[in-house]
Amino acid sequence: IEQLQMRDSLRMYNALVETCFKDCVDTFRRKTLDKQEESCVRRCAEKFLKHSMRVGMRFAELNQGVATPD
Amino acid sequence: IEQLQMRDSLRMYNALVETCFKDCVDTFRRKTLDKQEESCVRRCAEKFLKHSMRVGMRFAELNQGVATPD
Amino acid sequence: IEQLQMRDSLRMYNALVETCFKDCVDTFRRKTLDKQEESCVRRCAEKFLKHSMRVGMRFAELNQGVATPD
Amino acid sequence: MAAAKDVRSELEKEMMFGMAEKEMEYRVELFNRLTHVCFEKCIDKRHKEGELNMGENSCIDRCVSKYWQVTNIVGGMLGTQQTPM
Amino acid sequence: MAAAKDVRSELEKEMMFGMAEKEMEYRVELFNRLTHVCFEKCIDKRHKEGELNMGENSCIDRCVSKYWQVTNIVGGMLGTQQTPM
Amino acid sequence: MAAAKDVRSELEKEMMFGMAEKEMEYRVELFNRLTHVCFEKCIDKRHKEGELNMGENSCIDRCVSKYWQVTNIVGGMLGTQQTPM
Repeated sequence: IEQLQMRDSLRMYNALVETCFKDCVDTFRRKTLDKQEESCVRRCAEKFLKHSMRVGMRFAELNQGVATPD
Repeated sequence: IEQLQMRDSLRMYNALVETCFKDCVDTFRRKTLDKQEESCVRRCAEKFLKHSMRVGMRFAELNQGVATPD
Repeated sequence: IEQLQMRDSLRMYNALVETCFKDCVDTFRRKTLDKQEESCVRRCAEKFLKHSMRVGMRFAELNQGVATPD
Repeated sequence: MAAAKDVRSELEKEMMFGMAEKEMEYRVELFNRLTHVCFEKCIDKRHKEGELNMGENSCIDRCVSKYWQVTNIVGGMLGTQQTPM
Repeated sequence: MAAAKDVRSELEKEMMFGMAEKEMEYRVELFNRLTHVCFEKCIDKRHKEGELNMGENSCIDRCVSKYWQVTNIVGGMLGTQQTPM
Repeated sequence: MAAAKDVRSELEKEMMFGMAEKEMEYRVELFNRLTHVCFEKCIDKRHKEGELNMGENSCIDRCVSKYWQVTNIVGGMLGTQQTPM
């Protein structure tokens, strides 16, 4: 199970990189990120982490059968 | 091999849920599915299962080299 | 690690087939590929292999910390 | 006799462990797909800020809840008695 | 002598078993991708009915058949003698 | 004493081997995703030729380089000291 969690976190890392790369990088005229792309990546990664923590919390609640109003 | 099949069926289940969720749910103003979304999900799941059975049959025929006219 | 590489090459094969099928085949009026679809698939597969070799080379350089000018 | 029983219970333990592992793998995959889908459905791709705004937060909650319902509906259709978890 | 031979055949068995497992995994993945792609290419996303109509059914058959051909073409280009299965 | 030490070093070896395997799996997955994304971003989907043209080749190089940078930025944010590889 520990191995699964580790594999999971590595996969999450890969998924985060792919998602933020796709969302933020679209031009290939230079081989380094420009300022705008870099800050987009940082904000995207931040949001991805917060998002996945929130999903994790809601998911855990549902797993435990906690009912919440609409 | 049994383990593979079991893993496969769990993956299929996950794939079905993802596909039908994507096709049928697009608004997030409420936290429960409305009637229309729910019946879309049911029809989608039914079709997905029939589809994947049909794919499985055709796939098995090709594996066994059964030739069929166009 | 050998097993991983083998699994990797099988996965690559599957990814190649899926990519080139998606890019080249869009009509289903017949059950065999027409000439145009077939040559599209061949060119696509060639490009995919060359592409993935190039990615592999660049990736290896970055792994070894080889700096290259822009 | 005792030995045979031991072997059987060993096997059972292994099978149950194997099933628990599959179950775990299934949950992990479910969580990953859910995370991915709700990110796509709820988060503005331009990423103008590093914070989730209120609209995004409530969209996430509803997205998880609806996804959960879909797993239950599909689970019911496949004739599994248990809830998907 | 006999022992060394035994070890070798044990190893061979294991390797063949390992390859059979990979082969199996490959087929499973092929089937999953094929199912996914043909669902996308053939099935109307609005899901107005729970049945596949005639057009969808024949689209599925042709989609599987064409996908199969693509695996054969690619297999040939990669210089594998065997058919992909 | 010596035996306990042996067991410990055995365990350590196994753990390191396990981690090396995960690391390897991670690299393989990274490579696969990278290959897929850059193919999508750089290669013309009409596939009129079997060769990569100059524009595609330099796009690939830059795509790999930028993807690499993104893994480094994210790695830094997650507080891992090492480079992603």
